[in-house]
Amino acid sequence: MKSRKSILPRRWPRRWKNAASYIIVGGWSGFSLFFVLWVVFASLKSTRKLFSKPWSIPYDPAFGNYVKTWVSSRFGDYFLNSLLVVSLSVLVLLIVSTPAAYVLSRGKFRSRQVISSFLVFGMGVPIPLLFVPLAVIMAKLGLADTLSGLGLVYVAVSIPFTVFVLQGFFSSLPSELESAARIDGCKDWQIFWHVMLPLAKPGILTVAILNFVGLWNEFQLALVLIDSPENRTLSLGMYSLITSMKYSGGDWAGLFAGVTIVMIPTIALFLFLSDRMISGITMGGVK
Amino acid sequence: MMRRRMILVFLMPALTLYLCFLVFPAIQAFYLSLFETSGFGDNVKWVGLRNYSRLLTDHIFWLSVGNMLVILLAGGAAVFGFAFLFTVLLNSGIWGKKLFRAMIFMPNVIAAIAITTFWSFVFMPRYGLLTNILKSIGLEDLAKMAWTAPENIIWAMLVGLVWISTGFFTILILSGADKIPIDMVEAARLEGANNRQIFRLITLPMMWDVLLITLVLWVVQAITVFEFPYAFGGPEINQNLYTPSIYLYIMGFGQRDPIYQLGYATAIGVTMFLMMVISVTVLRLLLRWDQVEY
Amino acid sequence: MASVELKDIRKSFGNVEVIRDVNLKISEGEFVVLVGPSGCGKSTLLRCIAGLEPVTSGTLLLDGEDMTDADPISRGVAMVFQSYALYPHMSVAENIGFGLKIAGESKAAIKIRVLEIAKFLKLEMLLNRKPKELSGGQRQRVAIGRALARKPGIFLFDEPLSNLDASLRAEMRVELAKLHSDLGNTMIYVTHDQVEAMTLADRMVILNAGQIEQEGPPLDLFNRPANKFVAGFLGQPPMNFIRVNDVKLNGRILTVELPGGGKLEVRGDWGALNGTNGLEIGIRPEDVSVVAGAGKLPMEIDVVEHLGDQTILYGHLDGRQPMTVRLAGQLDYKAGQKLQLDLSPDRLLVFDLEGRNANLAKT
Amino acid sequence: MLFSASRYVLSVAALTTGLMASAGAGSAAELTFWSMWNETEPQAKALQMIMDAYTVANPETTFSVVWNGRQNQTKLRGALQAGTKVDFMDQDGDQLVGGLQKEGLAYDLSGIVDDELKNALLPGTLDLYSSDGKYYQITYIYNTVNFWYNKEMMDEAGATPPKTWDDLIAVCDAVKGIGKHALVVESDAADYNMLFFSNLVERTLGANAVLKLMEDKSGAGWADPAVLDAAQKSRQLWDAGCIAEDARGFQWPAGQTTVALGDTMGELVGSWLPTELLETAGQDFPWAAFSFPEVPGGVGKSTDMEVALIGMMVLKDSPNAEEAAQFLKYVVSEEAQKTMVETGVVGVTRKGVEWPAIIADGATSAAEATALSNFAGGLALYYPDFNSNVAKPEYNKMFLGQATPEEFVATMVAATAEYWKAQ
Repeated sequence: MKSRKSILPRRWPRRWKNAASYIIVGGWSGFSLFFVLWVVFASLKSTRKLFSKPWSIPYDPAFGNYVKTWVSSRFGDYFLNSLLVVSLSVLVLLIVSTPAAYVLSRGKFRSRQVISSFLVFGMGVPIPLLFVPLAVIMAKLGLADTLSGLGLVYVAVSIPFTVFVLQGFFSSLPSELESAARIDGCKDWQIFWHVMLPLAKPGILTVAILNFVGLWNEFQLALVLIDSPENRTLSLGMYSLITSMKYSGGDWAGLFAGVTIVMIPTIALFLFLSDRMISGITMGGVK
Repeated sequence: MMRRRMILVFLMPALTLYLCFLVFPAIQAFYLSLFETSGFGDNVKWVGLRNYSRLLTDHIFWLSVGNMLVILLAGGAAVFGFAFLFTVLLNSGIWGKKLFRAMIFMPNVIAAIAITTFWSFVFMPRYGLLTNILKSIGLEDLAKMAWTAPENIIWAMLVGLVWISTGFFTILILSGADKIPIDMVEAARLEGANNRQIFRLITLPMMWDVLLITLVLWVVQAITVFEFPYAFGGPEINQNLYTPSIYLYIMGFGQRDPIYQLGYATAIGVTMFLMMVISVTVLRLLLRWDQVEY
Repeated sequence: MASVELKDIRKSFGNVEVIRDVNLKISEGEFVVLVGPSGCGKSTLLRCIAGLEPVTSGTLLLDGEDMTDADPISRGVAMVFQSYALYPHMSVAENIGFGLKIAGESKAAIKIRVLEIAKFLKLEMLLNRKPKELSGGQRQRVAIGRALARKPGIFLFDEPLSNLDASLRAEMRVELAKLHSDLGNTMIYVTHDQVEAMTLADRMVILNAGQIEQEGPPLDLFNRPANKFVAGFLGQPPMNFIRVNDVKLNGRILTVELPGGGKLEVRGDWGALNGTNGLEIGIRPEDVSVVAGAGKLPMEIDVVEHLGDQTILYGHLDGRQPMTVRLAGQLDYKAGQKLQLDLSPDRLLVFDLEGRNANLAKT
Repeated sequence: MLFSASRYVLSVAALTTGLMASAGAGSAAELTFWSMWNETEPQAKALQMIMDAYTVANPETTFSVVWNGRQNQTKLRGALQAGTKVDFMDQDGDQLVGGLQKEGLAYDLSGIVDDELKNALLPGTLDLYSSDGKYYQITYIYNTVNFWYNKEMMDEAGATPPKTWDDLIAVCDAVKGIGKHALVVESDAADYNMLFFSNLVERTLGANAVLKLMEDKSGAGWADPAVLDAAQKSRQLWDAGCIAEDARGFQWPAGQTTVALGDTMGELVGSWLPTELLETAGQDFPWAAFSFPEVPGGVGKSTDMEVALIGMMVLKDSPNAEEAAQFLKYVVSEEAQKTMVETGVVGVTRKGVEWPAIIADGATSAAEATALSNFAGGLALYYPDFNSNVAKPEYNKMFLGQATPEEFVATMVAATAEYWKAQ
């Protein structure tokens, strides 16, 4: 690739410019790596050691921190709660959003543009605006403090972004395929089911991962909608660990064990699918 | 031709959920903000716009707005500065662009709540990582700084917030830069344009739409920011970290102290929404909203 | 096998009228090519016949039956698309068998039919591949195979060769012609390439701006175009049109003055020739000869193109009217050279003010 | 905290035998208990034992517990709205007064609060949160507010527990002499910091004086010279080097950790501190406490004390209110209170029950208390929103040096006037 532009002085030799680029970019990227490694190391030390030797490598890992967090602080339960509510939400989200996105990108009807814009508008609604009304509505529906209620809200707030990205994806599929399928005798829904849906798989997978990561990390809605400890999601569990840690003598090591448990699934997904996630975000963000 | 019935069946589930749990609550917020209620019993009292007039003189609210502006402006300058720097450097022909891009973006896939824990430890006075580093390189005076003292704490928080956000905005701006056809830059170079001219005359105008969208995204994020400062503040969050969202939560749901002013809290939400709409409109007017087609 | 009849077909997209009052009869087993410049509405017309676009008004009869509002499937049509439109997620076999699967055929029956087609099109070795693993020509054949699967009465082709390179295109053209002679189906073929149209068509239909300009066997259209549009559209390089002066009509003899002062007499059935000023004569570049000494038409050469077997001269006449001449063989002409041309009178066409072919006997 | 099964069985058995004798009344019910403790905390373990013992004695009564942590009351509201039935819950007494009690959601416990019960508990513990002569909560954990400190460090510095404010400053000097700091604070724990202010005001003007400052609707209450004096004295702690400069940045629990790690001598805080620091400081940490010193010319005595009691409350809508009330009564019985002490490592409200050794000094001050005031002045009881949004943050700002004592006084006068105007 050709050099597009450079902010470094022109008279600098190219080699120096490159070295500077590597140092700046590499430094910042390295910090990401450092962050993960340091947290994992910290989670394997005793709190005392963490304070006295924050840089050391734990050669005698204290796995007890994990046992304590997983069992006593009930991260095992929270992990399952998160897995359940996030997976089901993403599933329902895809089931309702994919057909809608398809119709909005391929259907020809008068209100199409209006409905599209109406859905996009939802991306601009600030979540904190919904705190109180959602709490009230959930209470009225008997869904307050339930994972299913939280899941429904997760689906609803994720619909705009998901439909938007999928709509773009469907629009990028060649329309001749649709014609071909119709010639082959497909009804409307058969075109969707046999032809467009399989072709949209990469796009669907992308939004599924993005939503999974986003909801896995979601905190504010869970904070407002979930009250009972047994219904806590992992991020709520993390917050309660932060606050309860203070009452149990500053168990920072256990806290970092919690941080590790929270971040491992999403980092693992990211390791394998970073390109797909990044392209999905730029699709939704910039398009 | 798609049949009307299928259009309906395909659209309905998504629209219903969207209406019930996003649009309706958003609209209800406007209504709720005209009442005074604790949400406990049935003591719901109509107060009209009184919640709003109270906001005008509520200096905590204005404190939170001030903090929000610090995040919006100072944070924004840092985030966009870094994002541009990385875009330029990543596109300067260095090896491993994709890898670096992924690494810079990575904090975004980790729960903010988990990340705050790390940053709390970094900035902890006396025992924290930062103090440790400063001590080890002999900067004893700086090492004694209380990074989380009231006047500093928002800046300490902002460091973490900028760290996360930079990754997000870098990939957006980078993708905008990558959209520019390379032949266009080459054509300009053949015509004798230097790097600065290429940036000013080609890159910038061609990225204008992406820039505007990212700016709008930042403004929206900065106005509604909640979880990172909230978690950074811990269970007894300092008012120096309040953002309007946090103040809303405290007024509506309380921490340990029982404050249950649902109507007032919602009025904060509505005000935030209005601030968002106004700033996005102003942005659109200030920076002409014409897109480049190519 | 089926016949097609279009009666007063109109099609609009919003306020834009794309097809204007088209009437066309296609008999069983005929190979009809719809040809015209891009944007003339030929693809839209094809999609209307397929049932992919509803017509705005008019009637479509298939085998005498009104099918104006019928589904594509009940029309018994198959279509081959410009991009082939193969389903990328299905194998070749699945692509070919897809229509049968939708129709609810048994797996065994589908398998038999797919093999039959694969054999016919020499695709046996490719059945398990995905479309992206095929070459352009192979994809083309799979697309045809898919069209064949359900034994349609009518084949529709929408510029099926335009994505192929030149040599492959020639090869496929021959294969298509062979396919037609083997199957004997009714085929309607859309293209903007006149070579394809000329070589494949039993009958050519020339469309312009949503209307039929002329229809008939290819050579008829080439030799006796109804108007300037058809005359200019067929033939490469296109026909020369020369504005003439001082027109005199004397029974069957029309005398005109060419640019440069030469006089020309043309015989024909002129009827009541509508006005005599502004007439143009049309002559194809290959029907012009260069003469030594005084000819009827002086021309100055601007550009010379050597194509090996022929030489094409682009130049201008007196009064800056452009003129193209095509000569056989390799000839040594230079830009700036002045020539004297002669025109063979029996290849001449005369166009009136509205651009219609003025020779009634020939139309 | 080590917790062996055999010890558990023994304790339950011991509790049960005591219960059998008194033989509880009540019909079959499952009581839902929402608790402010986290499941991992010793207090939760103690409560669990007490409930188990109660069930053994009264097989009809079982418990279902939700260990909510400190935001119990806030969470409870959401659950109540959703129609969840909760029979009883616990929380800091002052927070309950400002919350559920004020909202009229508490069950009137006057039926079980007789003279016998009153006399069995330490003086004032029930009355502190009663309103209009009615009792809505039973206080079962007793936290005193004192300076909790490292006795060895005090000895090393050659100092003795201060009796007056000037003594305190002198102690600071002495501790500085051995390269340590006498006190530490948490910059974000505004209500801890407010303890300096409320205690100073109460030493000058007498018990519960802070609440009275609020009662003048013109705001003039805050113009009392005692307020300015309290503010200035709290700033003095910084100027005199009692507290390390970097403490301005400590976020809870970083400050108290410095006590456990031996960097700081002590902290003005509730008697829960030694329990909280049990693991970090170790079992043998030399804990001691001294009371807030007197100020010259003040009417408050050094035996007047701020307390943070934890109460249990039965909810008005509970279908099993009477059974729950019976259980509450049991929680303050001698057997149950002993379990709270032994397993929960906390001070308790019942007279004659010995407190854990590490907070023995707290027990002494509780026994000697001449008057009780509420934690940090008690503004949270009646003015919870004013307390969290104005009083605490404004004082904290001044305390940490972002405003002068004079500015603080002016702000409080104005804010109070405004507060009453809005009511």
